[in-house]
Amino acid sequence: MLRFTAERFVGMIVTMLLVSLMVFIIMELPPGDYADRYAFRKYSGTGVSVTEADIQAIRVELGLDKPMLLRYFDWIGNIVLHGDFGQAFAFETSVTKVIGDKALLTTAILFGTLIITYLVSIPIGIYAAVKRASFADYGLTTFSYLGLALPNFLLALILLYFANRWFNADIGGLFSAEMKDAPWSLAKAGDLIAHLWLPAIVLAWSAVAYQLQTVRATMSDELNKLSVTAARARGVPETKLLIKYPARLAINPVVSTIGFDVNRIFSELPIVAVVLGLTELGELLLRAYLDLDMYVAGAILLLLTFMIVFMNFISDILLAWLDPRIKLGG
Amino acid sequence: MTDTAKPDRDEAQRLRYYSASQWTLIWWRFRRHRAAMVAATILGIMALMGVFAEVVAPYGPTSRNASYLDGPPQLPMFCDRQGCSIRPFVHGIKTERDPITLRAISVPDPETRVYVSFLARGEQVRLFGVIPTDIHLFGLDHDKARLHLWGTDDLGRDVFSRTIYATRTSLSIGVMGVLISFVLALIIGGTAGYAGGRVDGGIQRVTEVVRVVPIIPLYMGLAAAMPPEWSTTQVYFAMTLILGLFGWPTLARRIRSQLLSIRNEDYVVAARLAGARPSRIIGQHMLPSFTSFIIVDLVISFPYMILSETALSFVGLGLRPPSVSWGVMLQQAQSVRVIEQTPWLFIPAGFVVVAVLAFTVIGDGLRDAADPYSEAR
Amino acid sequence: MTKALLLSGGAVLALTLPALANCPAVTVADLQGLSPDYPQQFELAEFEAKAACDLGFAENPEIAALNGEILGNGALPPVSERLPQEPLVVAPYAAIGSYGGTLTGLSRGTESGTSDLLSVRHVNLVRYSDDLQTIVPNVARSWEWNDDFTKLTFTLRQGHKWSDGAPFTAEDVAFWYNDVLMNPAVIEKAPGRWLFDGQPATVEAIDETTVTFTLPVAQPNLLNRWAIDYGQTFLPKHFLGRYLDKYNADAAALRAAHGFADEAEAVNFFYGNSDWKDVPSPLMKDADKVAAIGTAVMPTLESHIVVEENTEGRHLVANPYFHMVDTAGNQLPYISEINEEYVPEREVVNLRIMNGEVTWKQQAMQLNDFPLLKENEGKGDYTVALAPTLGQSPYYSFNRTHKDPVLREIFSDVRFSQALSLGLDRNEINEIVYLGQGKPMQTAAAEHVTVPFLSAEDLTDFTEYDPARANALLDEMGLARGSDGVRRRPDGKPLSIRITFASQGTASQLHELAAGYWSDLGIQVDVREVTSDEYRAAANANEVDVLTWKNDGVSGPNISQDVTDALFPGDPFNPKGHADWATWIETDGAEGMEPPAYIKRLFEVAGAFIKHPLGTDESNALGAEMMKIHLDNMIKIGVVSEIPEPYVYANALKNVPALTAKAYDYYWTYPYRPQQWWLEQ
Amino acid sequence: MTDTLIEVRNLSVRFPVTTRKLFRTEVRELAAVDDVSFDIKRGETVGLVGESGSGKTTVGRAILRAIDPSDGEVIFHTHTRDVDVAHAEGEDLRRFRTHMNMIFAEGPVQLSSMAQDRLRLFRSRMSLVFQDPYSSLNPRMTVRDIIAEPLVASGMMKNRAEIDARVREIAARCKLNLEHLRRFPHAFSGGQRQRICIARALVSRPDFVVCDESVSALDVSIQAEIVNLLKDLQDEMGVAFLFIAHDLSVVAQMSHRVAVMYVGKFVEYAPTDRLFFTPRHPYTHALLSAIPQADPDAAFDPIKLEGEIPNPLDAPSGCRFRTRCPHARPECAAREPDWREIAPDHYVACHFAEAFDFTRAQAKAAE
Repeated sequence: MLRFTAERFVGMIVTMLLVSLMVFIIMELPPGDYADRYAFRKYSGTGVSVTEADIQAIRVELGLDKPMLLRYFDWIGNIVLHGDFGQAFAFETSVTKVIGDKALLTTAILFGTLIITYLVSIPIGIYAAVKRASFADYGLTTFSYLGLALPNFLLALILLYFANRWFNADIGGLFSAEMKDAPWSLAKAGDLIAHLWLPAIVLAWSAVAYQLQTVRATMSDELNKLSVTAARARGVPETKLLIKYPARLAINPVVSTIGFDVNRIFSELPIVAVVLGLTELGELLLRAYLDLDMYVAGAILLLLTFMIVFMNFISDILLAWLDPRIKLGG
Repeated sequence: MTDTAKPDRDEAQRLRYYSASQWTLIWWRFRRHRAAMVAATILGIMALMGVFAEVVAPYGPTSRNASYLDGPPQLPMFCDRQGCSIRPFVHGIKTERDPITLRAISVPDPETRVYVSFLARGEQVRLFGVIPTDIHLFGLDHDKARLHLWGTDDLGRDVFSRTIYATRTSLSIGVMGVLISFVLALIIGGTAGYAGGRVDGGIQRVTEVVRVVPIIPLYMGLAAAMPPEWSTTQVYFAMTLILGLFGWPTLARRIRSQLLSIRNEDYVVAARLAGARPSRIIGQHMLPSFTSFIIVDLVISFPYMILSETALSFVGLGLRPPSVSWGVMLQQAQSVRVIEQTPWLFIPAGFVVVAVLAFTVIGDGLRDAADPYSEAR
Repeated sequence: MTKALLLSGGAVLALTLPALANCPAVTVADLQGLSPDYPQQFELAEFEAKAACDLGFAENPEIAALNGEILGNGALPPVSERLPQEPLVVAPYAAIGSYGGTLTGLSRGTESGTSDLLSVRHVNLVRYSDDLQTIVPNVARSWEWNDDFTKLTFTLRQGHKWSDGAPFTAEDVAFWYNDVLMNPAVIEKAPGRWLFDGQPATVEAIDETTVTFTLPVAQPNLLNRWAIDYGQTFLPKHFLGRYLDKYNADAAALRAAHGFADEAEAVNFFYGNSDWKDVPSPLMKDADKVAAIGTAVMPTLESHIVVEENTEGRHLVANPYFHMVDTAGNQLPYISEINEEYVPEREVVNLRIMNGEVTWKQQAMQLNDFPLLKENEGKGDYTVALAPTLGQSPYYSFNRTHKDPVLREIFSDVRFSQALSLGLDRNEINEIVYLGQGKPMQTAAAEHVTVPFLSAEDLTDFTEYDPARANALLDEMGLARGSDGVRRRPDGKPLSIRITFASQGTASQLHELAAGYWSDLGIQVDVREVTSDEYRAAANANEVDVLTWKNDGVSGPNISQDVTDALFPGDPFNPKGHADWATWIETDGAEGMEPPAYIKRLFEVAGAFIKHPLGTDESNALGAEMMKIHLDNMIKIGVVSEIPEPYVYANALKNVPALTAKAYDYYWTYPYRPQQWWLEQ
Repeated sequence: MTDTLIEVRNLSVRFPVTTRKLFRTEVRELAAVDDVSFDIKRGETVGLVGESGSGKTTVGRAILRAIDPSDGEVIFHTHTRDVDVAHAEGEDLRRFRTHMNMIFAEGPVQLSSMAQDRLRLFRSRMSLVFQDPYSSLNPRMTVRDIIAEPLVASGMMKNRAEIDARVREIAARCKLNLEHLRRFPHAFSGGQRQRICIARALVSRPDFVVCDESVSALDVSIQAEIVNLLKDLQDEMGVAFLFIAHDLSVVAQMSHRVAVMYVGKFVEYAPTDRLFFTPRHPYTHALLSAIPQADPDAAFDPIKLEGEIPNPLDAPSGCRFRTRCPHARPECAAREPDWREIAPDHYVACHFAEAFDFTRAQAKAAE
């Protein structure tokens, strides 16, 4: 088990390094750089006319004039050695500061979403499998199909509207005004949860849809197995029967797709965040792209990816622990 | 009579079955999947509407009706207070502005009737961009009046017509994106699956890396990299390329694993032992046996392409007006004002949902039908 | 324009008489027969003299608590010691307010859409009154010009204090100019807007309350701009000066202790790069450093001071040393706190307004949201009203220095602009884009509502929708249509133009409509939306076919001293294109592109225009000539003018007058004295 | 019947097996076939039996070069007996003239070291019939195309009419309905499919066919049919078979000689009668004892082998069978027994082969 864990860990590190290279290349793709934007920001309204030389000077000042490969090694070197993600140009501070709290909030959204996803999809998936071909089953299938098909930004907009108009829900942030600047406390955490449900539901819907289908399919397969039929024949009570084998096994594919779920959630997060007016990493990422604030974009992309890779790692370990056969295959 | 006829028919059917090729068998099995058939029909209609957009849509995607702004859908009717008619008609419309809220309000004028006609003459268009015609599927009798089945937007543009044109754009982007990622996947997955060994290991690692990065943030980065001076056509192709460029990993993995398993199938070994060259083995044996699976995968990857396009356009990183796609239309509809006052602008969302659902259901149907030999044993 | 009078300090002292009656709490609505020297406000002595009373002072009961939130502030002295000896007495619009409450406002982001709330707390030496005509004292008690407008003397308020209680003196004004703006060690390039004919002024602190600006050239209109400028012409010398070697022998040690590499970095940390106030505060830049230094932001004279800032928003509390009182002697502001939240999403902004969660919102409100907001007024307990905008008129200006010589030739032909102007159905545009609320009109480089030398009648040429005449003009230019209906350029290529625009400047619907109209004239039009930054970059790089933005910065006070809008290339933030012409003129023909005669004349006239006080005959004659050059040559095609826009305030917010203008040109709410707004609890 | 067709000399097939350790990967070799030598005569059937995992299939595939042997050689003795050149016409003739020396020349050919492109042309002289008649037929091709594949794939024939003629001929010989040629495999039952496989294997008139468990997946009645068909075809066409099976009774029916394999090694090789009546190896004896006898009176007393078949990676020292051998002695562990001819044509690998007499009198009755 230890060896397996260590192996997976090394694999994770290698993946992360390759990802960082790709992320950096993407950061480099947009034409122009922050120096142009910075020049406007710096001199806007000052009556100073900006020349190409000024912009070049800014470029030198920001270190954007160095060759790309050098900047990559600087960038990744600083991240690995000093935990320094570089400069957030638009905020005139370090990326770490800009990202700081938002990473926590993003994680909160992520886990909120995952919890909703599993709390809903596992029991309902099992239920649908047990009541196969029933009215409830078809209803649930339709519901999950809808989750797949409804673009989540639309869902976000609609939920936002109705939550706001009907329930008077607080929107456009993850904290209410009085809690925003307060230090972390139980009340603040409660406040966060009160604000978290909307994005979490939006993000969870499609995740639930996928997982529901997975659980239902695996569960159906397991239910068809001889062991279950035999146990039923022995007169084992139905609930006990379900929990003993099939339900446990049906959770395996769910565990194995945690990384995939995280990936999908992060994928959808920026758009949902924009619609809901959340100020977390996804929304910041979009803004960073538009501002060409590339170190912010890079750091966020890297962070999101890291979380995905890490969750993959966790899911591998969890799976190996749940089902020792996996290890041999791995 | 019946006694003898029946076995004959069974026999004929059996013979037909025996000499049916894989595609025929897939089709037969697929046909049994009723939901998938319905979905395929809907999708087919959608695709046809897109292909023949110029004729199906009564008006051009940017042509306006200045006297009907933010106008609600007009339902053709057969009866009104003046009595009934065999031909469907709509009432004339007067648009006024509320003096306090300044909202434009369209008031039907029950005194005037305008009749709907089919294959009506209307705007001059070029079908497929070449064939000139002024025939449209339907329209109004009256020259000046316009029929807005699904209402109009804030510029007085016909939502129905725009949706039809948007269908063309969005579906074609999906198709192009899927094709590009398919070609990439085929090359990459094919190389990995056929070469195996170290090449395979390297490619697997790269695939893993691409797969692990959240895709829409990645798309966003690439979309942000599009030079602002690009024309709408360039943006269109760039979008398909972007969607295609990162859609391949899942497909490539599938192709690779399919290839790896097929490579060791007995009949492939048999062909090799019969002296077949690699080209023949791939072309004659491996490709045909995994095309059906690949088609399933392609169909399944469509929804993601479509949703990605809509999402990117929605945040303003994808297509932009005056291009008209589902995403562009929804982006323009993305407001509380629209939800409250002109909800019909969300009709394209229905298309997105239906298209994605249809692709998913067809994918499910195809997945069941794709291996027609699984049952034959 | 009113010219300021200097109040005699002696007169004030002479009027101080003992044991008089309580002062009448006059309001703008009921002045009780008092007539202030400047509209709606008094100097303390003036008020006490006119009302024959002795004004006692009161303070916000929460002020000690609020002061406690200001990092680095000590215990508060009594209110009378915090106020200047000569506080500004403000007549509230409708009623004496009560203290407390939080004003919630929304901005798009740290540096975006924040002017609205910046203007709420803004102060400067002088101010425009809400008649948008009269310049009135604010931080400065009075001012005086010499005869040829080369020397301006301000008198400050005795005993005026910064928000940390340190005295505010003439030295702080001189410090701002001499030691920051004109100090290359701090700001590499002196900002052109504070140079006069390229020369710096001489700023001298004569005594504690007297500061003089000696200008290299006559600046008769300097105060007009001063009254609306976002830039504050003073900086806390006691605070920033301690980092400069010039004022502090131990500056190097202090800089090292506070973690600044040099003087520039230290000043920049608190001040930013320019007078542009809306830069990330130290709290954003480095909260750890702030904690170490013990001061969150530099002291201010404004009504509220930032005490907290993060990426979600800002929090401000009332400045306990603010220099204004109401006519009952209550120290302003009434409102204790301001919450500025960053909400970039327009829909969320609308929803929050409709939910009644927003106290004040004006900037970036769009006319086409008005019906929605109006319909929900009752539910959200707010009022949405329309105010006239100044400088919201959209324009198109074809690039007459286009890199493509053929297009340059076509765009330089005035008939082209005339034809395209005739091709616009302005009534339809007005109806569709502006809810029928604007007026179809041409546009010139000035706002006809606020300058005396331009009237609506001057702006009617080529505004009718006449495609036939438009086509005739284009035909006459020799731009014949090809078989596909598209006109051909002289070199045989199809005539194709692209409208590149940012929706911050102009509405996308406008361009989609324009593209349609112009396509009907046989011109291939491609519309491309970009971000504001991209638009500016492209326009500054001379890479656009047609410049299109709203015509802001053209109201009287702006052009009185700065005619960049009438000239080219504008400024980097608001490009007017045709940079090559400016280069030619600046280099005396050595570089750039020689402009046509009318442009040369325009530069001449503009140069002369700013030398005369606005409203004088000479000024009017020159102004009219500038406008004529613009209009005759149709440098810009105007579309619709006098477009109103909505603004929103919670019904609990009191003393808000009907806005006479909703315009950046008058710095948003600055003329409407937000310090005397109050919240009904 | 006397001339040798295939000569297998010291054939070994080893697969690398990688075990991943934390920081290094260990590569070990698994010898699936270890130093095997035997020969097959022209027109003869050699049966190859052994438990699953013993390496039978690997031997068959290595001879055909479906798997490349690690060591040893496989020599194919060609001769011009059924040269078809006389009947070849036109293009076919021209096409193959260049390769004629190689394909039709008489004399030994080193199969084991033949280059791939030459090997490809040589493929028509040998073929393989698989165990599973389902997976070995491409479901997407018609029966006609499947049978024709060896002709087309190797480029042996190009003319469609000729191909059709040859396919029809072989189909008829395999008792396939000519109507069925248009159909797809899914139209057929297992037995019919196996006929198709056999037709495919024989269409190019090979000298040598490996039947790898070719009947074990079929019902018993159909097994008999197929075995008879194979016998008939052998008589008609003079083809030699390597008949791999784990079912001794089928092997007995089919084979002229039988080889027994255990963990990658041949333990015994003898003419069928000798092997069945007088086996010399304890393993052969144990296998034979497990065959139910037709004589109901005969005592049925199968020898139960203890333990499991060893993993070739950790094959026991000395004699590999010693761990399960009821007669094992200390020297079995010390030294590996030689592969020797203890009687004419009777080869065995056991130290004590001469000492054992497992003669099965009762088996005679069965024959």
